[in-house]
Parts: sequence; C-alpha cells; structure tokens
Amino acid sequence: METKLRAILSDHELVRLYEQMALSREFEEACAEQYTKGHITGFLHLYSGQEAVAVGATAALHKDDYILSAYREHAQAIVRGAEPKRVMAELFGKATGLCKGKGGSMHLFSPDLNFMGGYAIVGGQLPIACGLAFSAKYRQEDRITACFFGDGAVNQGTFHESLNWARLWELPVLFVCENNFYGIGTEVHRSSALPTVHKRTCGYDIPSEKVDGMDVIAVFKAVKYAVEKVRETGRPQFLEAITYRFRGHSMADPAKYRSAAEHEIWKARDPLPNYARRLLAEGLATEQELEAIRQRCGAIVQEAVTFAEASPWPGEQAVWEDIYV
Amino acid sequence: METKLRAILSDHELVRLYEQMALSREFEEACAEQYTKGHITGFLHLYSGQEAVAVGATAALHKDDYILSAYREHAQAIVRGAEPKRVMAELFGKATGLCKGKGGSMHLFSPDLNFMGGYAIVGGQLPIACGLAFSAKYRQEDRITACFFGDGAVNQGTFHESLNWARLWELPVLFVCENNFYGIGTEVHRSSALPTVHKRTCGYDIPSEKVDGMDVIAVFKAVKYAVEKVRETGRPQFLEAITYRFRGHSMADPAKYRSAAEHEIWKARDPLPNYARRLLAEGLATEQELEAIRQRCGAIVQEAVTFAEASPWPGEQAVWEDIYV
Amino acid sequence: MSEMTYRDALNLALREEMRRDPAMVVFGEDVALYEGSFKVTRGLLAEFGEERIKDTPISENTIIGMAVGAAMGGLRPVVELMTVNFALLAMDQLINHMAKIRSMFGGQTYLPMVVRMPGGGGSQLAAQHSQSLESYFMHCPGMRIAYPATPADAKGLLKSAIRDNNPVVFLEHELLYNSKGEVPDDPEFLAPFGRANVVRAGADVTIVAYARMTVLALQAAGELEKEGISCEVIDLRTLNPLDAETFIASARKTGRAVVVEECWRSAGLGGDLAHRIHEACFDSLLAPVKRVAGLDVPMPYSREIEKLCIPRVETIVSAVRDVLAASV
Amino acid sequence: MSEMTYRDALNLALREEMRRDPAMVVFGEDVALYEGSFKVTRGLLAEFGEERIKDTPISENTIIGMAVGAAMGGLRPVVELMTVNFALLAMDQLINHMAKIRSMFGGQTYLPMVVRMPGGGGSQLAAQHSQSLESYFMHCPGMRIAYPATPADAKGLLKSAIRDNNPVVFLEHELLYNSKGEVPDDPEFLAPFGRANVVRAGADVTIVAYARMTVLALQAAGELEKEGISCEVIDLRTLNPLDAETFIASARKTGRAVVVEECWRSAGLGGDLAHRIHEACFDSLLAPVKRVAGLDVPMPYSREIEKLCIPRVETIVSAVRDVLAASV
Ligand SMILES: Cc1ncc(C[n+]2csc(CCOP(=O)(O)OP(=O)(O)O)c2C)c(N)n1
Ligand SMILES: Cc1ncc(C[n+]2csc(CCOP(=O)(O)OP(=O)(O)O)c2C)c(N)n1
Ligand SMILES: [Mg+2]
Ligand SMILES: [Mg+2]
Repeated sequence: METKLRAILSDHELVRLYEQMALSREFEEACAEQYTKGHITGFLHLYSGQEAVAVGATAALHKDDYILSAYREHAQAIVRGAEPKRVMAELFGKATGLCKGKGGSMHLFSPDLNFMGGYAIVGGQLPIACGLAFSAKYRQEDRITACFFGDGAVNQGTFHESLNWARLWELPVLFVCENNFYGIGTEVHRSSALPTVHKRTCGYDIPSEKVDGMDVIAVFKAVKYAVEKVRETGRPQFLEAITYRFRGHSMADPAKYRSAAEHEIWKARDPLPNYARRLLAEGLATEQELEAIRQRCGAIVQEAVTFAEASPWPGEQAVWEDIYV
Repeated sequence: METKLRAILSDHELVRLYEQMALSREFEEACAEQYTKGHITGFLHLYSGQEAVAVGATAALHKDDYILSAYREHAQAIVRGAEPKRVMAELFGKATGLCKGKGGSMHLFSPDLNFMGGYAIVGGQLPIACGLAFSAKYRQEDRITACFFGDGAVNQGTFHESLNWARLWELPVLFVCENNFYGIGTEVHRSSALPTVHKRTCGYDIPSEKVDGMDVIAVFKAVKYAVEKVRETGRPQFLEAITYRFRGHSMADPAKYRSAAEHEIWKARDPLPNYARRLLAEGLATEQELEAIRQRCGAIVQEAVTFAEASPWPGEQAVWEDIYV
Repeated sequence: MSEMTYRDALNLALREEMRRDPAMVVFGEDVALYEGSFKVTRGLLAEFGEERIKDTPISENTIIGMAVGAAMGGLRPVVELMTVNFALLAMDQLINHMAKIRSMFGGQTYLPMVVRMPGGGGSQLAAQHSQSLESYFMHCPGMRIAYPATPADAKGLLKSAIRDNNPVVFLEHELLYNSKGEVPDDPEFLAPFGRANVVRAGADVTIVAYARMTVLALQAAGELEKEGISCEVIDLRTLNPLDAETFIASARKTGRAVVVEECWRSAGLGGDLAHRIHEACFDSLLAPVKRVAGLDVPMPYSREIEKLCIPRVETIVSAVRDVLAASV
Repeated sequence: MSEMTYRDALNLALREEMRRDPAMVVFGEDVALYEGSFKVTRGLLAEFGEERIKDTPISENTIIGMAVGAAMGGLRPVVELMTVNFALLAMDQLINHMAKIRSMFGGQTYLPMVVRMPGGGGSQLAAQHSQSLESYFMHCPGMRIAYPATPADAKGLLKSAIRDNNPVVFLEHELLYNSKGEVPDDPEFLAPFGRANVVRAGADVTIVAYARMTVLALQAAGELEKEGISCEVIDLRTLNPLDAETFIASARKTGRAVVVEECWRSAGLGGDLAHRIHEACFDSLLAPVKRVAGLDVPMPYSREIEKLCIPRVETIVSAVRDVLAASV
C-alpha cells in the first residue's frame, strides 16, 4: 500500500508541489504561444510532461544546494524561485531578463538562488557541477550539487570523465538523468549500448537508482534519499528519472518519430492530473482550490508576458558589457 | 596443472614467441643507448617489461587484422613485421624511416602490415580503431581491429564514447588495456574510481577478461579466445593485460614514484627469462639455442642502428610533401 | 539548370555521390531517421538504407574519429556535426588526428572524408550556438575547407569535397539553407577547390568575402552602385586552398579593398587576407584595407544586440565608404 | 633581484600566490606527486598538501570544467594542461564554457581561474605534440592570454593572472623553462596585462614578437646591429588584452615592421597584427609589413626538417633585410 501523502510532507508543502507543477506547465504553454507569435526566438525547448522531476527534486534539496541543468530548464529555474516575469523577459531578449537578455531560453542563471545555469552543450554542465561540488567540499560547506541532464548526454565523454572524477575525489554531487527516451529524434536504445541508464554507473562505483519521473512524490522521496546519502557519505549518487516530454524536442520539431499511441500512454501519466487526483483523494485540496491555483498560475504567467512585452531591449552598449571583469 | 606448451602451438611458433620478445627487448635497450647518445630525440617511451603483451597478442591475430596502439609501440610494430632498421631509422629521423622521419618514435605506421599506427594523444586511437572496424564490417571483410592503450587512457572521454559505440554498432574490435599500473607518475587507483580496469566495461555490455600480461602464453590464449568471440559474435571484447614497464614513463622519467621493492617483484616476473625457463623445461629449446637467438636479435638491432646512422636526413623538400594528396 | 535551395542542392549532392560510390557512407547525430537537424539529409535513409546512412550517439569527438578510421579503412565517410559549435568537442580528432595523420605517417595513408557542419550566427541561438569557427579550421594545415555562398556552389563544392582524397571541412551557413538559385543538373558538375569567384565585377573597391558574407557583400554592392560606387565582389568559396591570386589581382586593379568575415576579428582570417593584399599591392593601394568582422564578444541572445555583432549590409557599405574617403 | 630560471620563476609565483590566498588550488595531470611534467610545480605538494595541490585523471575537458565550476563556486583554481596540444581535447570547456559563462549569464558570475599550458615546437615531439595554438585562444573573446618571454615576466604575469578575476590562458614555452634572468624579489611584483614591452629600442625596423619569438628577435636584432641595422623589438607579453598602441607607435616611428609568430601562418594572429600596422601607419610605412611564421605543415619529427618549420634567428634576420630592401 502506498504511503499516505501526509506522512511525507505537510499539507501546505504538498499543495505547493502541485502549484509549482501548474506554474511550470502554464509557463511552458505560454512560451509556446509567444514563440508562435515571434516574441520568443532562437531555440525553445519546453518541459511540459517532465514537471514532476524538477518540482520533486527541488523540494528535496536545500536552498544552499547548487542546481545545474541543460537547455530545457525554465521550470528548474522557476521552481527554484526565479521570478517568472524575469524568466519570460529573458526569453523575449529584454534588458529586464534574468540574464539581461544575453542568455535566452537556454541560459538561465541565478546565483542568489544557487541556480547555477542552463547549458546548451549536451553534457557540458557535468564537469562544471563537479567543480562546484569540489568548491563546496574544499570550503567545508554543507552543500551538495544537483546536476540534471538528459538521456542523450550519457554518451558524451564528459559524462564518463565527470562520474569517474566525482567518485574518485568523493565529491558531493547528485547526478540526475532525466530519461525522456529521446535525444531529439533518437531513442535511447539507438544511442546507448546499455539503454538502462542508471546501470551505467557500475563502472564508477556510484550507487544508482531509477525513479518514476511522472510522480512528483516518488521523485521527492528518491531525491531526498539520494541527497541524504550524498551528505552522509560525501560521495556522489546517481538517479535516473523516467519521464516524457509532451512536445517535440524544440518548437521546431513536430516529433514525427513517436507514435500517437506512445504519446497517449504517456499523456495518461501526466504528472499534474494524477497528482491532483491524489490530493483530492487524500483530502488535501478541493477541486475548487486546485482550480484557483491554476487560475493564479495563469495570472502570474500572463503578468510575466505583459512585463516582458513592456520591457525595453538592451541598449547598444550592452554588447560590450559583462564580458570581462 | 598447466597445459603443456606443445598443446598450444607448434615448436617453431613457440620458439618464435621467445625470439620476438628478445628482439623487442634488444631493440628497446638499444634505443635507450641511442637516446643517451643524442641520436634519438624527442620523447622515447620504451616497452621493456611489457613484451609478452605485444608478442602474445600479435601471434593470436590474423595478418589481416588491424592493430593500433599508443606511443609505446616500437615492439607492436616490429613484432607485426616492421623491419627493425626502418623503425630505428624513423627514430633517428632519417629519410629511410618507416614514416620517412616524419613521425618518430610515437608515430610508427605500416599499412602493408595492417599496423595502423602509434598515436600520442592518450585515448586518441580508440575512435579510429572503431572506424577501421566499421570499414571492415561494412565491406564484409573477415578482419577484426585490435586496439591497444594504457591504463591512463580509460578516463578519457574517447574511451567511453568508443566502447559505447563499438557495442551499439556491433563493431569487431578487441580493446586491450595494457595496465602497467601507472600513467606517467599516477597510479591507477589515484586516477580511476574503479581501478579494476576490466570491470569498467559493465556499462557497455562488453565482455571483459583480465590476463597476466607477463606471460606470453596466457596473453596468446586470452587474445585468441577473445578474437574468436569477436569473430563469432561480431561484437567487441575487452581484455586487461596486467603488466609492468621496467623503465620510467619515458627516458626523461627516473620513476621515483615507484619503490625499489615493487620494481624487484616485477623484475622477477620478467616475461623473457620466465618463458625461457618454460621452453627449456618442456624441451623446446636448449640454453645454447636461446643464446643464439639473443645473439641474432642483438645483431639485427646492431644492424638497424648502423643502417639508421648511415641513412640520409630527409631533404628540405620533404617539409612540404605528404600533407595533401 | 534547376532552381533549388541551398539545402536541396546539398541534399542532391549527397544523393548523387552516394549513388556513384558505394564506399560512401553518411553518419551523424539524427541524420538518418530524423533526416538531419536542418533536413539536409532528407530522404537519404529511404533511398540508401540503414547500412549507409546512420544515426550516432551524441559523441562528437568519436564521430570524427570514426570517420578518420573508416576513411583509413577505405570508405568515404561524409559525417555531419549537428552544428559547427560542437566541433569544439571534436578538435582533438579534427586537429590532432584528421589533419595530421597523412603527414605524420609519412604519406602512407590518406583520408577521403568530409565533415559537414552548419554554422554562423543570426538566429538568436546565443553564445554557445552562434559561432563562426572558420578561422580555427583555416589555421590548421592538413585539411581542405569549403564554405559555399550559393546553391550551385553548395552542390558543386560538396561533390568536389566528397571526391577529394583529402579530409575536407565543409561549412554550411544556417541562414542560407532556404536561399534559392540555379543549379546545374549535370551529375558531373563539380565546383573547383582553390578558385575564387568574381561574383560581381567593379572598378572602385574590392570586397573579399565568403558564404553568407558574400551575399551581404553583393547587397552592399547593389546599394553602393546607386551612389555611383562600383564594387568588385570576390567569393572565396574555399579557404584552403585559398585563392589569393584572384583577390590580390582585383585589389591591385581597384586599389582598395574591404575584407568581410563573420568570425571574430581578433586573430581572424581577415587579418591574414588583408595582410596578403597589403603585401602584394603595397604600391597600388590607395587606402588601407578595411576589415568588417564579427565583434569580439560571446554572441548575445537578444536579437536587438545580436544583430550588432555580425557584419551587416550597412557595416559593409560604410566600410566601403570609409575606404573611399581614406583614399589618397 | 635574484637570478633564476623561467621554470623557477613560475614556481615561485605559484608558491607566493598560494601562500597569499587560501582559495587558490592547483590541479592537473601529474602536478602533485610527480611535480609536473616540466617540474613547474616542484615542491608544492610538500608545502601545501594534497588538499590544495592535486593530481587528476587524464580527462582534459573535465580538468577545465572542474576549474570553471570551482571558480564559479568561489575558489581560485590554477590548473595545468600537461601541454597545450591537449587543450584540443578541452576546447569545449575552454571556448564554449569558460570564455562565455560570464557574458551569457549577464555578468552574474565571474571565473577567477588560470589555465597553464606549456607549448611550442622545437623538441622533436612530432605533429601531435609541437603545436603553437595561441591564435586559437586569441581568436576567442572572453578570456585573457599571457605568454611570457622572460623569467621576470613569467613570475610577474603569472601572479597577475592568478589575481585577475577573468579566466586566463597562461602559455609557457617549453624551450624557455631553463632560460635565466633577473627576477624581482618583491612578492607584490606584478607584471601588467595589456602593456607590451619595448625590449630593445631601435630606429630602422620594428619587430613585434612574443614568448620565445621575442628571444629570437633579440638575437636577430643583435646580429643585424653588426650590419648597422637598428631594430626595435616589442614583446607583446599578453595577447589579450593586446597592446596595439605600443607596436603601432613603434612602426610609425621606424616605418617598417616584421611580425614574428610561432604558430601557423594561415589565419594566424600575425595577420591581424600586420593588418593593424598597415591600417594605422598607412602613410608612414616604407615597406609592407613582413610576417615570419611557422610553416603551414603538421610538424615533422626529424630535427633536420623540424627546424625549417619554426621561425629562426636567420629567418627573422632575412625578413628584416627584405623589409629594408623593399623600402621605397
Ligand atoms: C555537444 C552537443 N551536441 C549536440 C547538440 C544538439 N542537441 C541539442 S539537444 C540534443 C539532444 C539531447 O537529448 P537529451 O540529453 O536526452 O535531452 P532532452 O532534449 O531529451 O531533454 C542534441 C543532440 C548539442 N546541443 N550539444
Ligand atoms: C590527451 C593527452 N593527455 C596527456 C598526455 C600526456 N601523457 C602522455 S603518456 C601519459 C600517461 C598515459 O598512461 P597510460 O595510458 O597508462 O600508458 P603508459 O604510458 O603506461 O603506456 C600522459 C598523461 C597525452 N599524451 N595525451
Ligand atoms: Mg532526452
Ligand atoms: Mg600505464
């Protein structure tokens, strides 16, 4: 029998998880719309479908812990506390953006929140995460580094080098592979000799688990456990979160390589309605309350769009700023 | 009880293994001398101590099979059939060298012998070996690729990428890690999270064995078995040969990071006298015959030095030759 | 002649050469089933099957190393790096291996391989995805480099690249994929390496350019014509071999030159070109050669500032005006 | 002042800065127990212990990435790549990450890190181990680049590099490690970035050089003096920031210039420097600027041909003579 939710987190916290997933979803869907309108340009990779991973994991991390991710990181940043309006402004390329319009969708960053960046080179964030973890260890800070990446990243040299190094130097890193089964149009089993991603840590002596990435509570529990292990042992841990992206790789991808049937199966596992049902079933929220949350999230996102629209472009001088110290 | 040698190879072949190890040893020791005299310049990495690996492995490979190695590859090339005098001339930087003096000690190459090169970037030869194996598979040639590398190479990104790829595309490659316990001055357990190198293939589903790299017969048998498996399954295999280099990393290295005691233990396992004893014990050769072999090898190497000394330098025009087709 | 896009011209070149040479194989990330990130390999899987057109893991250094080995083994691999930015993960195999193997092994082997890479800025892809790395390749001896400006050259140069027995870095500009032009139908049509094109004849100033910069230079020349300024525009087509003769002859004739490069200015290839002109035309130059280059900054995302970082028609126009104004 | 080698000057800089700043850490392949492939880190492990001076796996890209992360986390990592050639395995972290992070994140972080790399040719290390990649670094904005010619600068520039809050690529020439010179004892002695040195004053020709090329240029100047030719030699010291003012002023004065670079000529940094001189001194130059550069070939092993591929005193001397002969 499943553990009751109340045994895991407070009522408030449990509802908050829903709220964060709803905000993420609203945000991503608004991005899609703004992209279609030409307000967001460049590459746009949406997180819809994967919300339980960012939300569950972030809830299990301390505020002091570092988080790094790839280019599909809007939700990671927002759930961590980045203001939706400043994220949206960044996507619009405005001066008020989180990174002053210099980074765009793929490069959110907020050191105040210990959100240490979205990176667009597949696998590029792993060595950097190890370096951050090393700095924390060197300074004897009680701080772990959580590094998120996709299933496509596991065949990069940096994956191997980073895992080996993290274990060798006993770095407090939690590696989280968000396995959504595809790297652009290539399914895991067509790119990985061992498609069960979490088993690939055997060559580094790093403990590894698999978790249902469509279930926010399962993610929360798995990350909490892993993070405790990292703190306890001072060594890295690895987690594979099985998940799915509901949209194409980026807005430019119609995702023809996936069958409608496959998509339907995963749609039925949508982390939002499923978690909503659980909240309702355990009497943690009413339908009206959840609807109010969704409304509130919609309003926040709408406000973010308005803010981004109204914000000024960076001035010409910005071109030469913020490169050298 | 150990298998009798005669059950494994013909008398002639068995003696030949000794001869090849002796030739390798003589060659390397002559190189050291020529380096001290200033005739050989640049980096010089000697193979003394590791002879059983190259000799045993080469004997188990077909003439059509490709061989690639790193920069410690004189013996690999010579055992494969490269003329010692042309190898020595290469080390002298002479026009008569195997690569016309362009490559030197680290870059021997002889396509007629399917010896596809010595490479000086740690881990650089692994992807190339996979590419050669792919070409053979594509053309349906009955040809495998044997790729040698050191224990230091296993933490390079290319190791990971190549092993994954070889298994994924089912490439006929035999990976041979010559584990001599050190990458320059760094012992394996200080660079590898999992210092038992052959276990690192678990993440790629590649079968892997360990073999005593100081025993030419053990290497021969292990490689023969592995090569048969590659031919049978069309898939990669991995072998870790435990060995030791009697000299420093290169001629510039006094190897102070190793204890005299450690060195002595390994000296006692020197593949030459040990194999000689076995040949004598099983009546495959007499002490005089072995002495004659060593003499002959010494003479060949002496001749190689004389040839190299007498050979002309490349002409000025060589600078612009052999770059583009 | 048929009108087609740069993308389709590349696609046709790949098809024709695959039909011609069974030793040719194509691989790269998402080139087969997904038909390429920019759809340059569309239809190849259907026509040639999965033995010859193959998807790979995201392992750029090994993509190049695989191609090196396959070429050494007698195949003719044509690989794609999804964008040129990822070449930075493969510099070891490109520069330490591919470019050196023939020479360091004394000419005993050769590598008939092509590395296709889309690149260039201007699509708001931010700092890690907007680089123009042509100077990196041009700096390294041991490989050929083509970078077409037109659909005809896209086809002709790619076919030449594939038939070349040297390793070839083949750059494609992401903003040119949809550009259209006439392309010869003859399957034996090849564009030569090392021969620059005078794409517009003129008398007052020589503009030296390549790839998308050629397109901008032609537009600039069109605008300047209205002011009575006559520009000769040279499209380099290949950066190695470099046809210096053609642009030097032109600069000697016009007495003035502007060199346009999309890459960063510092230690960019434009300095080399400009110096060659200065050296060869010292007595005939009427003004110093002017460089128009990418700004020395990591590319910003926001389109309003991104556009300031890449050469534009206006910056070329004003460089030409400056050169005329500075003329003695 | 004390006389010491370039190697010892570097070693001293590392020691002094480690004593000064507990956030400074040193790591790289064989830098601790083995004390460095070129022994630059000799004694550091003994003095500072294994928490602060650490050996790493042979994983170059991750060495740089680790340093990037550590710097972002508030440390001051000074890492060594055993030689500059291995930077080609780390271009992803160097160029795609280290150089861009501050900018692409809108200035919200900075990376106080140094990447030390021995390099250069001339020791018969063949094609894969003899490269001079300074143009690659100079081409990319977002990092500083120092390349000292003397022991004093080795110490002073390295100390400045370590204290700099920008990422710094610090190049060291393998053939200079044993060179000797006077080095200031003051632990607060720093050599400035972006300030070239006029290491020899002269009237007839300006020679612009850096690192080992400066040493050769001084020797060439000495020889030319015997013929009554007076050379002004400029040592750039840092390539980013580049002190163009100093060499332009000198060239304006002498009316002639030779630019010496160890790297390959094609798209090499010397083209950029030469063009700057041409542009700024168009009216005062008496002859075209001449470039002396590495030959555009993968470095051959054999010493008899290797030496032809790298600038030498003779090639600089004859370039100066050529410039004088060509003068109007
Ligand atoms: C080094 C590198 N190679 C290729 C790409 C192009 N690319 C962008 S995303 C992607 C797929 C990554 O898939 P995965 O890691 O599973 O992440 P997901 O998109 O599924 O979140 C690829 C190949 C890149 N950005 N970086
Ligand atoms: C990419 C790269 N990094 C560093 C080096 C310098 N280097 C040369 S050999 C070596 C150690 C390699 O050790 P191992 O693979 O065990 O081979 P062994 O020398 O023991 O035969 C290193 C670090 C190199 N050549 N290439
Ligand atoms: Mg994925
Ligand atoms: Mg070793």
